[in-house]
Amino acid sequence: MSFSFYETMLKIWNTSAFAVMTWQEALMIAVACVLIYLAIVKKYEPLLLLPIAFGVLLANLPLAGLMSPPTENAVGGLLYYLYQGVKLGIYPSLIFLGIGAMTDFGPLIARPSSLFLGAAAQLGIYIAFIVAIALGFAPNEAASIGIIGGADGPTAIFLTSKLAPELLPAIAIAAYSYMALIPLIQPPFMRLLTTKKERETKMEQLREVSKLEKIVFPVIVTVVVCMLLPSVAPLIGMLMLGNLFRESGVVERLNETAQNALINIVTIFLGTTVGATAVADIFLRPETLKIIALGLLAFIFSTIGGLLLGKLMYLVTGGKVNPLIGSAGVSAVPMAARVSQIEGQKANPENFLLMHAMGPNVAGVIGSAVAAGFLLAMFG
Amino acid sequence: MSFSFYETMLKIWNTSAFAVMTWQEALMIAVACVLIYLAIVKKYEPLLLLPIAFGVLLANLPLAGLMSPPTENAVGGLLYYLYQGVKLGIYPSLIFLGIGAMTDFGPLIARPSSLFLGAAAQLGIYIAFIVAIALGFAPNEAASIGIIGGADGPTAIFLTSKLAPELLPAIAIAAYSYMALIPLIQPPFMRLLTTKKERETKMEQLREVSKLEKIVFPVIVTVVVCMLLPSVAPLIGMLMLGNLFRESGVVERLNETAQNALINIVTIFLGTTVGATAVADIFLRPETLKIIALGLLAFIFSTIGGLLLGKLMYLVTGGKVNPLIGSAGVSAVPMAARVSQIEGQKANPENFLLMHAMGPNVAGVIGSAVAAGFLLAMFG
Amino acid sequence: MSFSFYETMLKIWNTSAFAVMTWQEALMIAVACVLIYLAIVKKYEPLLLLPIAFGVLLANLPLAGLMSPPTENAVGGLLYYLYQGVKLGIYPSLIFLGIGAMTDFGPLIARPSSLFLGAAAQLGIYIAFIVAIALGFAPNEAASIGIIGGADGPTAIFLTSKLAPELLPAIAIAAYSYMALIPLIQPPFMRLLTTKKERETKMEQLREVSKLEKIVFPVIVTVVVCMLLPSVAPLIGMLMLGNLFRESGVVERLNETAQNALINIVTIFLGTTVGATAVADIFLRPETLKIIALGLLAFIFSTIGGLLLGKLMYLVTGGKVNPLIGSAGVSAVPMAARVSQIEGQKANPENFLLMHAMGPNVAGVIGSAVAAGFLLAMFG
Amino acid sequence: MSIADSLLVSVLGLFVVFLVLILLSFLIHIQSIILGYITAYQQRNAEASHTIIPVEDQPEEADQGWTAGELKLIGVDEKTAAMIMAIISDETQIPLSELQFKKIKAIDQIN
Amino acid sequence: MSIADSLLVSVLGLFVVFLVLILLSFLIHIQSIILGYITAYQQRNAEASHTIIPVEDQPEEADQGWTAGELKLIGVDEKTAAMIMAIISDETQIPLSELQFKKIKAIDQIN
Amino acid sequence: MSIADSLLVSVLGLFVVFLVLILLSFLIHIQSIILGYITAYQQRNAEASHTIIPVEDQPEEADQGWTAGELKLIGVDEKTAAMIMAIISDETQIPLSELQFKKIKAIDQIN
Ligand code: NA
Ligand code: NA
Ligand code: NA
Repeated sequence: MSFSFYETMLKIWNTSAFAVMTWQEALMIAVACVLIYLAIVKKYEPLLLLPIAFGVLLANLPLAGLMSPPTENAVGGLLYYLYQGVKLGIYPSLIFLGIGAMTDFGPLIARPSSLFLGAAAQLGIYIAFIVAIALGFAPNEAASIGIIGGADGPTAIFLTSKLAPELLPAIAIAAYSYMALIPLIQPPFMRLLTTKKERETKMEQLREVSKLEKIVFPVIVTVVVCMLLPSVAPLIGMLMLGNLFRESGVVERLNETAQNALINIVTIFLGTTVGATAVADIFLRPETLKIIALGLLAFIFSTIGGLLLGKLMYLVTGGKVNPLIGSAGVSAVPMAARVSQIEGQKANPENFLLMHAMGPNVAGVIGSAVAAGFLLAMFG
Repeated sequence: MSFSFYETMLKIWNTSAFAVMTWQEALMIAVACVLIYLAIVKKYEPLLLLPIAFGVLLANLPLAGLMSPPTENAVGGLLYYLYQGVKLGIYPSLIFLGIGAMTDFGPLIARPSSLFLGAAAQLGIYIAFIVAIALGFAPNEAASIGIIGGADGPTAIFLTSKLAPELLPAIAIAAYSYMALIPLIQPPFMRLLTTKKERETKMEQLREVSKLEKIVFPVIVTVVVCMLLPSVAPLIGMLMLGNLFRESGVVERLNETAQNALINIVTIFLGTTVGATAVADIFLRPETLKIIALGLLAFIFSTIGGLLLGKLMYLVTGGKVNPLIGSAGVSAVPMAARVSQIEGQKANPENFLLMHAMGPNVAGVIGSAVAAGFLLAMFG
Repeated sequence: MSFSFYETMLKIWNTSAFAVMTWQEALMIAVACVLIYLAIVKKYEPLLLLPIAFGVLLANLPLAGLMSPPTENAVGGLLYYLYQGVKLGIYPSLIFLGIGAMTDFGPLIARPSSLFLGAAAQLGIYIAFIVAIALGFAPNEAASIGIIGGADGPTAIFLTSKLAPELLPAIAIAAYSYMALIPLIQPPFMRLLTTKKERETKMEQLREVSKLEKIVFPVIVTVVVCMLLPSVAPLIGMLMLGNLFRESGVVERLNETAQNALINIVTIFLGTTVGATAVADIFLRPETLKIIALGLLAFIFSTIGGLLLGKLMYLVTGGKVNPLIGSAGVSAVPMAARVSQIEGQKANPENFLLMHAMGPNVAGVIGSAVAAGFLLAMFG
Repeated sequence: MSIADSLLVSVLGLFVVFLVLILLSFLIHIQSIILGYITAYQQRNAEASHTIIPVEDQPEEADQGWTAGELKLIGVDEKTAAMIMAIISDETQIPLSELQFKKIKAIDQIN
Repeated sequence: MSIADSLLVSVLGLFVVFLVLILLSFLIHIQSIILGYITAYQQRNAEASHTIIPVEDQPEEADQGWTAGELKLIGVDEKTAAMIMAIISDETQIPLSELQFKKIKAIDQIN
Repeated sequence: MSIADSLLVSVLGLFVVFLVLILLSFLIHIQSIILGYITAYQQRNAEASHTIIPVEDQPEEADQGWTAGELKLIGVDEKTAAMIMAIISDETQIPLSELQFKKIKAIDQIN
């Protein structure tokens, strides 16, 4: 082996990325920078959007090969290995374990009719599904696009990684971005679809929920939902296990770790590798723009679905239910419940809807998991 | 592809679990609920029993497939992947790392004769082994059943996952349940086998142990035990590495993480997946009842072994050793030491045996690991 | 199957390690004890040296098989599985994620010329490389030995595990030991190569760095370095992602976990398994002594490189730069910066160089990653 | 898939979501009623059996306070308690076997 | 590999390291200048538009204080706030809908 | 396996457990004696060589107090110290190079 200055510099140059970078990759890096900006400055769900954005950046640096599978001669890329947890469906379930440990289902148990709102606010999933089919997407793709309307990141990633992995980055980015945009998306429809009188409705205080009820609840939900829709058992099972850790009061160590170290580690790995699936030639297609548009449609119709049922419940109960809590049924915990609170107080400064909206809000998590289970049963 | 309401609902129904659930699975779900009750209300070792119980629940929901291995067309179930850490023997060792970091071997170093008691209190392992052989169990199964008498969860899971994985759920549930029942199992035998005078014995204060002794101790134990019984090196090695983290005083970060985030994450994964091996057709066999009975036998004879050697030491030392600390040699840290303390104070309100019982108690951990090493050498 | 006392004891003896231990293994265990002593009593980078030392101990216990790969009949050893994270290059990158989250690049941004010093202080890498070639090492081995002069543990492990895995334990032990010895290695050369007047130089206060600059910095570094040297993208990418977690201020959860639970867990696994590669017949070769000598050489010449450029900058700036901050460019954060501070104050008690030395110090981390990228491009 | 089919699937999908969530809400209702009865029954029993020392019933106390023989441990585990006792014994030069502890309680920084 | 080759590789290696790090230092310089201009420009604008209430601009305040309608939350998340309010409502027996909160602020232990 | 065999295995098994644990207790004994001698020897030497300033020997102090030149750091790492100094320098408008710190010590909340 002989070396010369020229040859060696050429080798370095040839192994560098400048020689091979495409404009698409450069564009993706710009997209990554925009997402980083949105995550940090606009605070769009930064816990996931920041890792996703950095994953997009890393995956589009040519030759870095962070997502390359192992070959005979070389080990695979770092993100390839970390991505296995997405591919095998492990990360979304572990994130749900942490979310379960963080969630208080008390308001839901205190007013079980919240669940109706959590069901109605999945409307957008199906509207987006129909439009996606009409636009020519395959059923598995349309189902994955629809799930954006579930307003629930881990569920969307879980379903998409099983049904249409090539759409994963677009769907994940859309889902988390729109979740961050809930305070902009929902209020116009909330005001449009409700009367001032409805919005002014004060709701009765929720009854106290006993510890025992909170402990039995996750067991019941697990059995019922996983029996009806077995394909969603990893999500619902882990969500409820985390909630049982929380409510049992006897495994504080596990509860604390599920809420912190474990969910944070998984979030870093999940976010970065989901972002890293957004390589230029997969992401820069017209489909991505369609997905982003359909995602917005899905969010809007989910909001509308929740509001309409809220209005119906207002009528049926003789004005005891403020329809504004319906839009919280989309999930997007706790952002959507907060929007209900704000709009409620705008109509009536003495109105405090936060606790009442938390019921539909957490019901929406279960609702979108159920919808995902249905879609998996149909197209999985 | 054409759809009709009827066909689609049929498809959903067929993919649901109601159509195929067996009474055995329903029974297992009931068992899981009983275990959840014991873990939460009765506080039976909830850190492991609660995840185990929920794993039992999840594994017996038909069609959920949480434990199914990957096939050509589908990825494996969530718990299948998490279970690999049990199958490959990784989790029990990492739990021992955390336990080592939590354990103070000071009382053992201060009175090395504690180790004799930690040896004698493994008697039940061998008694249960003999009876299991007599009942027709194969040697590898009998050895796994015997190890219940070690009163040490990770050791039992480590050995069983290597020798008789099909017995894993029964043995793990029995081991953790009886550990929780130590305050009920031991006292009758403690009072039966000791005289009032013996139980009243006050013991001399333990000498102070220097930091240097505590640092050298884990190194010596590792070398000696792993040389004599190499098959148990993962357990003893990690236990002593954790203890070195603790005693060295220079790696507080690692010590803290071994005691918290790491052990908690592994506990969640281990518990849930060990429980998930309890699928109905494996668990609902007469063998399970036999194992549960033999486990109790093992605990009783381990207690007796420790007490008898305690009595001998009382005699030999001319009444300087309270035989009640012998029963703490079963391990079940720190429950068994606490029982010694309580019984000692019942006999003599000025008697404080807790620190003295901690020596045999932690010696019992080493003792059962050594016993496991012997059984692995014989039948592994 | 029939048993006799004699046969069974023979079986136990034959499965024990005493029958087969070689003097080389005994020597390695003694080496492990010396390393444990250095880690605990001398506090030589104990966070890594203690796990490494214990790994050496465990790997040289005969028959324990902690590093054995799985066979048809048996699962692999505990450390074999944990080692995959080293082999696949995952652990060093995750450690860099944590280091990035812990590092304040402010002093570097405030005085970008620090980067020149961080480049010059990689001199030792190449000096050691040349001498290693002269001593007959293969180029990939020489490159791995040279990287010791980068004074950066994860980078050294990352490069060596790719280029010359059989040298991993010697190089890792040398790297961490010399990093701990920085306060002994550097001062003589610092005094030898600088005049009293130079050492007395007080430096101007660093300008304040805005939050925005700190956020843009990791993105720029990632793009530039990973484009030029794609092979080092896992290291630089994760370092900068961690730093972005830190500086963004919007993902405090992830920042905290990257700095604690995650890096600690990985450190335990990395240290123990890197140590475990030091099996007697690989480690006890003349090459190991050569590597240790070459490592010292590398550290010395890296120090000299930094100091010489420091002197040049002193000249060029008309005495505004204290050349003592040059030696901090080796990395070994924050030890080397501290040595600069101490030597500066010895020359002039009113001299406070710590903040000024932090710039070259963190630049040295980037510098050695870049050097590693170059070596990977040449020999990978 | 035709748009008609997609419509059908969507109606069915929403139907399933409603079905499951209505079923859940129904079960929660029933649960509340049953647990309400149980709790009421237990309370009546509890009041009947020890009206004099109802303080014993406080679950928090039961949770946090261990009792090791005559010694009450509140908010501290036994390991810590044993260490505290060992330290006091060491510092006072009174052998552990002659010291008597009644209660060890974790207290907050101030108060 | 010959020693001459190794020398060449080393010179090149050091050259590459310097090249990359000098490039970086150059980019940081440029970044500082550009960001300096942007910041100066923004500040000028900010001063021009609201000289009277510059306190509104404090980024820390903006970060830590959420506002939920008329209610100001400082250093507490909404979940906690909702719980605090629920507890107060429960203890005072005033329904939540009749209670009015202006501000919930996390305070340190002392002070 | 016959019951007789299982009995034999059990006796051997218990024998091995006792063997190993007795060996360990023996080694701990020896260790205590040896380390006792070493400690005694060191203490004697220590007393002989610096009876006047035995405080220097306190390992805790050595552990927790770093010294950076003339500056003593107690309970704070250098990074923190550097930041504290940078902040003070910034707020007092005195360049770092003209400020002089003698000691930076972490103190508890009260006291
Ligand atoms: Na939803
Ligand atoms: Na035991
Ligand atoms: Na370096």
